[in-house]
Amino acid sequence: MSLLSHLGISPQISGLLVEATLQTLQMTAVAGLLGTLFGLPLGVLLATSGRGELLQCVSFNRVAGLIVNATRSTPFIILVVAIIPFTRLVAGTSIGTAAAIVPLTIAAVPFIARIVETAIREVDQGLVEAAKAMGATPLQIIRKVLVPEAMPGIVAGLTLAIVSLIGYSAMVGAVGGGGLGDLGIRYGYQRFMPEVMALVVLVLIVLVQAVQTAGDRVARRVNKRLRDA
Amino acid sequence: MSLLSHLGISPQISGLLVEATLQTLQMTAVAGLLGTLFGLPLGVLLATSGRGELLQCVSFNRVAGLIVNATRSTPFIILVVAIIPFTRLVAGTSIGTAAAIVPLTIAAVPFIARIVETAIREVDQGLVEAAKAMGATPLQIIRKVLVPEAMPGIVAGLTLAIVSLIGYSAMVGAVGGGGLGDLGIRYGYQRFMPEVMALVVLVLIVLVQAVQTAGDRVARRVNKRLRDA
Amino acid sequence: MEPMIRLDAVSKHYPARKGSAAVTALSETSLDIARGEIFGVIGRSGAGKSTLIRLINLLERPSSGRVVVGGIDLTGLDNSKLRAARRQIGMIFQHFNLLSSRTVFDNVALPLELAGLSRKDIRSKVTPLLELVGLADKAGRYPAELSGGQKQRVGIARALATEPKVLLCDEATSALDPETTRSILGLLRDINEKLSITIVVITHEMQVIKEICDRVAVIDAGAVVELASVEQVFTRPKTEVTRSLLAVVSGDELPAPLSARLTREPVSGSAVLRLRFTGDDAEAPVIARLSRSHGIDASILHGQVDAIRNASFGTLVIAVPVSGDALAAVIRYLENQNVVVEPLGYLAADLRAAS
Amino acid sequence: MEPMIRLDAVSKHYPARKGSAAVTALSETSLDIARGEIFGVIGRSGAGKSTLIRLINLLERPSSGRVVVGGIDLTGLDNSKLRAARRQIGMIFQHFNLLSSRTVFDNVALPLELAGLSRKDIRSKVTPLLELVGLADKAGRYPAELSGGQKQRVGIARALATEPKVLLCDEATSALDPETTRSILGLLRDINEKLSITIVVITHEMQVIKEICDRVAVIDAGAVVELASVEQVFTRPKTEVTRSLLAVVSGDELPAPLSARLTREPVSGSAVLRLRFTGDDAEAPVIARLSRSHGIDASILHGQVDAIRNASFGTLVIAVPVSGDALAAVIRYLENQNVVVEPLGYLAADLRAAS
Amino acid sequence: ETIRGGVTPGPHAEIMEVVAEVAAEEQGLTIEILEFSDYVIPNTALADGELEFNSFQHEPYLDNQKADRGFDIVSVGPTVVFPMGFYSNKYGSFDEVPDGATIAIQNDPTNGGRALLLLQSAGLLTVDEGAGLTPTILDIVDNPHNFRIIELEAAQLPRSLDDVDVAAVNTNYAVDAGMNPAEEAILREGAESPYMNIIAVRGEDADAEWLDKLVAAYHTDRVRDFILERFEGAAVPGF
Ligand SMILES: Nc1ncnc2c1ncn2[C@@H]1O[C@H](COP(=O)(O)OP(=O)(O)OP(=O)(O)O)[C@@H](O)[C@H]1O
Ligand SMILES: Nc1ncnc2c1ncn2[C@@H]1O[C@H](COP(=O)(O)OP(=O)(O)OP(=O)(O)O)[C@@H](O)[C@H]1O
Ligand SMILES: [Mg+2]
Ligand SMILES: [Mg+2]
Repeated sequence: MSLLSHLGISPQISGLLVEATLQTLQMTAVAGLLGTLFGLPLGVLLATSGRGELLQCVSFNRVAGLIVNATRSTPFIILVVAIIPFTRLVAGTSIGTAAAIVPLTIAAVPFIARIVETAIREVDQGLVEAAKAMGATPLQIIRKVLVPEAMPGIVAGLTLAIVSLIGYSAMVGAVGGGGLGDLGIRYGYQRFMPEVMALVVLVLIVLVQAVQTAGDRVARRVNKRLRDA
Repeated sequence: MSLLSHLGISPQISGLLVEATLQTLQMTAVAGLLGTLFGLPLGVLLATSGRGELLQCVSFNRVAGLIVNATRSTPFIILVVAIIPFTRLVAGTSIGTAAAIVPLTIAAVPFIARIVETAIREVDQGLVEAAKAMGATPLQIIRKVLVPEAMPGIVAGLTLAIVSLIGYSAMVGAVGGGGLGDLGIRYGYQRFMPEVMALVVLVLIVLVQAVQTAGDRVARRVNKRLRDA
Repeated sequence: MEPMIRLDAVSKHYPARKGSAAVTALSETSLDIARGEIFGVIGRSGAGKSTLIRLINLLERPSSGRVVVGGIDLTGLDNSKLRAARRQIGMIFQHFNLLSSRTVFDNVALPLELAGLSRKDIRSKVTPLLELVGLADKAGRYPAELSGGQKQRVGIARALATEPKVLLCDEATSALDPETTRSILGLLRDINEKLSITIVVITHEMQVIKEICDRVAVIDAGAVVELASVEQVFTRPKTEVTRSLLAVVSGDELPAPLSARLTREPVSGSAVLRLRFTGDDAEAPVIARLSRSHGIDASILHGQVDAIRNASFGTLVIAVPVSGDALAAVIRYLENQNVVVEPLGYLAADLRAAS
Repeated sequence: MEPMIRLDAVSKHYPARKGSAAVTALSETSLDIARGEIFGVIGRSGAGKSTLIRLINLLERPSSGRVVVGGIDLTGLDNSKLRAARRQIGMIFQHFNLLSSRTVFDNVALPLELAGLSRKDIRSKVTPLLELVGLADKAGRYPAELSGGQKQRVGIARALATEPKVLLCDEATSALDPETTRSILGLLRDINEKLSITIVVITHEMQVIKEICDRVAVIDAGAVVELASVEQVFTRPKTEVTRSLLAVVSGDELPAPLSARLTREPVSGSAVLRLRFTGDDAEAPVIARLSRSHGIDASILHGQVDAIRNASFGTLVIAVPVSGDALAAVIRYLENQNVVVEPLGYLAADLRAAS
Repeated sequence: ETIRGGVTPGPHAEIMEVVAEVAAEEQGLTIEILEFSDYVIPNTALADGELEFNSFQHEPYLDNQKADRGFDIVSVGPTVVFPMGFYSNKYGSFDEVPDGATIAIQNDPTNGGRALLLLQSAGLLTVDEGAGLTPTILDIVDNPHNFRIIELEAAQLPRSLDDVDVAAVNTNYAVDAGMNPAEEAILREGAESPYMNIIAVRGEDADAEWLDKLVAAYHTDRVRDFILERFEGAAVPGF
């Protein structure tokens, strides 16, 4: 904080900065976690319900694909408004950081689902065959083969999703979600305080860099395919 | 058009809708294309410049990773403003649909790069070894082995990126970029015309669905790994 | 007795594709494999062996025909029943198909986990299996850190873990050295005898067939062209394909240095004959009797005498220092001893200095 | 003459890992392989064969030591020079490593594309190669549509496409049937003779070593324990490992049915002896002479007589219907004929009814 | 002759569409309208010569922007005023609003400061004088009722009324959202607002010939009638 004041940043602003950082962390963490919680199974289902796949159920695949696409194609702010009743149901209110997590999560789920779907599709079919030959149920194949084998891709994808979420969270200013992006836009940009903008971007970069580095490390850790792992 | 007027949509609105659709198509197509043009090589470089990789160049990897992360973490509107001089240089203007393509592209590049990076990392190291044993140059390994083998993943990733771009393009209203998302926000959100909003979302869903279907088809086409391809 | 495995007019076609003709990997094949039998499948590369074995557990759906295992028509089962049936069928894959994300131990544990065993039970099964295949010290390693043969042994241990009733082996020893192969075959024979497991063995190594199989089918271009007991196929191969596949093991093929020395025209020296024995006659002291009765020194140039189950068979290429009528008499004598004789040529005397 | 390949005190270690000890895949190995030689490498699964061969083209960087190929120290080269050197070294991989995204044709074309050949030149090289390995009709298929052996043949064709000076074969025929193996070996011998290519062959099939190798190294636990001409190693193996690896091909191993009939105690019947011949003596009419000089009918129960290059070698297990002093005399007689004799046991007379 | 004008979506855009029609018919002036969902770009684009004029801001905001960013932009004529009001779904008047209540205001500097000043004028809080006409919540120096002030997007405010105690809503949004400003507002700006919106051009264009045509087209009865009819008092013509 004293560093910030040395830089000519008022205590109010640095207070806002700290608050915004916490808000961003909170939104990203919760939405990332919930997004994964729902997106992972959804992605697995998308990957395995297609024609000729493990859980073949073409109509589910179509409908789920459509819903995912619909959610992905709706502009975020419109999504926010469209789900206000739901948000209120879940978060008790439609404004503020907690409420902002709801649309963020809803935006994260289909994104993560698509990423997981892609990673699952990359798994060597020979392994699925081996599990099938052992009499594994589809659920077992998913849990014991597809997900663990796709893990490096899934982790890389989740990293991408979380970084995207940090970016997305800049848009929740509309509903008073706060966070770094919003702070940067309102103070740095609209009120023309370039030092706030720079500071916000700096914190964001540090955050994203940290997420990326951690993600890369985990992805490397879970990848057992390299001879020189 | 007559269908729209039957639905009680004024000819002005339907004119706007057509124009916005064209704008979205234009922005997405051009930014998607340019984003791929730059993002693909960048992603390949990210995947191959790390420690122990093909083109090992750790400092480049760090710097490129940092730039990618910085771009990814900067809120879109701040990015838009920050690169206005560059936009003007490239597009001759900083406002309008053509100009909006510049920040969209700049946002798309790091996204696509990360996706390509992930796909490239999934390629069986045995194939890289085989190419190395043949005396292939790193460039040859990239062109003849990594990219073709990663193609199913890359195509799936590009589909994700293009759908994300359609979503992103809703934000270019700030610089008068237009497009469906912006139309939905301006009329549906700010002018409280829910029927426009619904219409816009409908068109968006159709668009995204088309992109996704095409992407899935291409991804399946380029995947030669399945026994029952 | 009802067969353990029955293929009933099973076919498998792969459609044509731009630039490539359609492939009939297996055409109208019928086959019965008895309970407790070790059944071999041999054939040229691409003949349809893997397709055949993959049809048995329905990894490949037949284009037509029925697959019956343990009295149950698999082709007619719903998914859940098919899974139950598959749990009784172990499979060793040609390309191993190990999970890269699991250690050696966990790979072998996989089918046990799927069957719902407790951690403790799993450990008590996996550990001895790893010992058995010689990988106890690799338990914590990942497949990427193993040699080819080590991977294959993991695949073998994995297939055996659940003590299946039927074991399908698609070239289960092709990456193993002869010593390890022997010990694995011993293992297979053991479980076959103790638990009367039915085993189907695809292999390119005729030694493997010879050592453990009861019957063998020869597949060529998608069809079974020969099917009989191993003794019969090895000693009296009926088709050209079979003869060619068995050439090395049956001694049919002359070593290059020897065949280079043979001449078509009679020369002063020895005549070279190929003698083929089968069944009990193989052990008759033919050479000894020939030598004593005709007073000639027959040398053995090349040959294999071997035993399969309780039958012996063999081929000897011998040089007899006679010609003309004497040679004809020798041949007549041998043929009277139930030996199939085939004159191969002549060997010049100077080269036979050593005899 | 300078060797084509020289390994100079090369070691390769893999670090320990949680739950797994460190592995010394190769320790301080020195080896010279001459220009134009076909050099075999055998050893148990996990002995370090693949590691050795992968060190030759530096796919595996040695932990210490130098690798010299064609007079050039590869370990000291920069990347671009190393690439140039590798272009002279073809490799057939144990696990094929085919590009799934390329057709059979394009897989074989890959090294030619890398070398910058025109489409036309590529076609004129690939097409005959595919014919040669019997895959002309699969040119447009993708690897996923091939059988195991077909994949392997694609790998072989690919390695041969650029006509390398050195060819490294890591179990290049393990997925092939004996017939196809023979034709591939013929191909290798051909190019070895015509273009005097140096070939390093790892294999588990001793037939392969016997058929094409000049010298063979036996690796055990990361060290070369034996290295000599194939004749020497096959006829006079020095180590237990080698003997064990060669058991099948040398006839050292008795077929199970036969060993089951043997008894330790002398019984009225025959004594069973193992006779081992090497070199030129192998072709001596030992059985014939024994029979005539001692007036006994020696039957051949099991055996292999074979030729490697210009040396013959073999093992015969014979039954002689004598015992006591007569048996001792027989053994003495045989030993005087330069035959190594090993008494194996006795065979009861009733079982030998046929003789 | 074609000129490019920047507006923000909503009333400014709707009015400019009519102005453009009038200009084309009566003045022979073609106006190309560009909509920006942003309050900064229209000025930077104008300053950079990518627009000939804009019409989206009030005078205090322009002054603030000029001070911050040094634009050479001048105001050349009034357009409309959007009186701002405070609304509540829970309380009938500010007297009923309890201490510690949550009050939502706009998150853009054009409107947010204005809402604070309106609260100050009603004696509900005090902002720092130094902040001039665009104070932010950071400039609140005295907040006797301990109101929790939160910032939301202007268009979001009518949609947030169920979640907050009181919200500032621009009258145009109130009308579009189906509210009745005259009856429902619990606090309203007077008609003599200093927040008169303006047409702005670059200083160098202050004498341009087209400028007269533009202003003339805007300041017509036809435009005035449209404003009155369309916005039902939510937008008051300033000419
Ligand atoms: N990346 C690695 N990490 C740890 N150990 C390894 C690694 N690669 C190989 N090894 C070990 O090194 C030893 C030698 O392996 P190598 O592949 O050379 O055996 P090989 O003689 O080719 O065996 P095979 O005949 O089964 O193919 C083995 O014990 C193997 O487990
Ligand atoms: N998915 C497929 N599409 C087209 N053809 C296929 C496909 N799978 C297998 N084949 C073809 O079917 C034939 C039989 O294949 P299969 O794998 O059964 O041979 P195999 O006898 O096991 O040979 P190998 O000994 O080489 O493993 C081959 O010619 C192969 O190319
Ligand atoms: Mg096969
Ligand atoms: Mg190996």
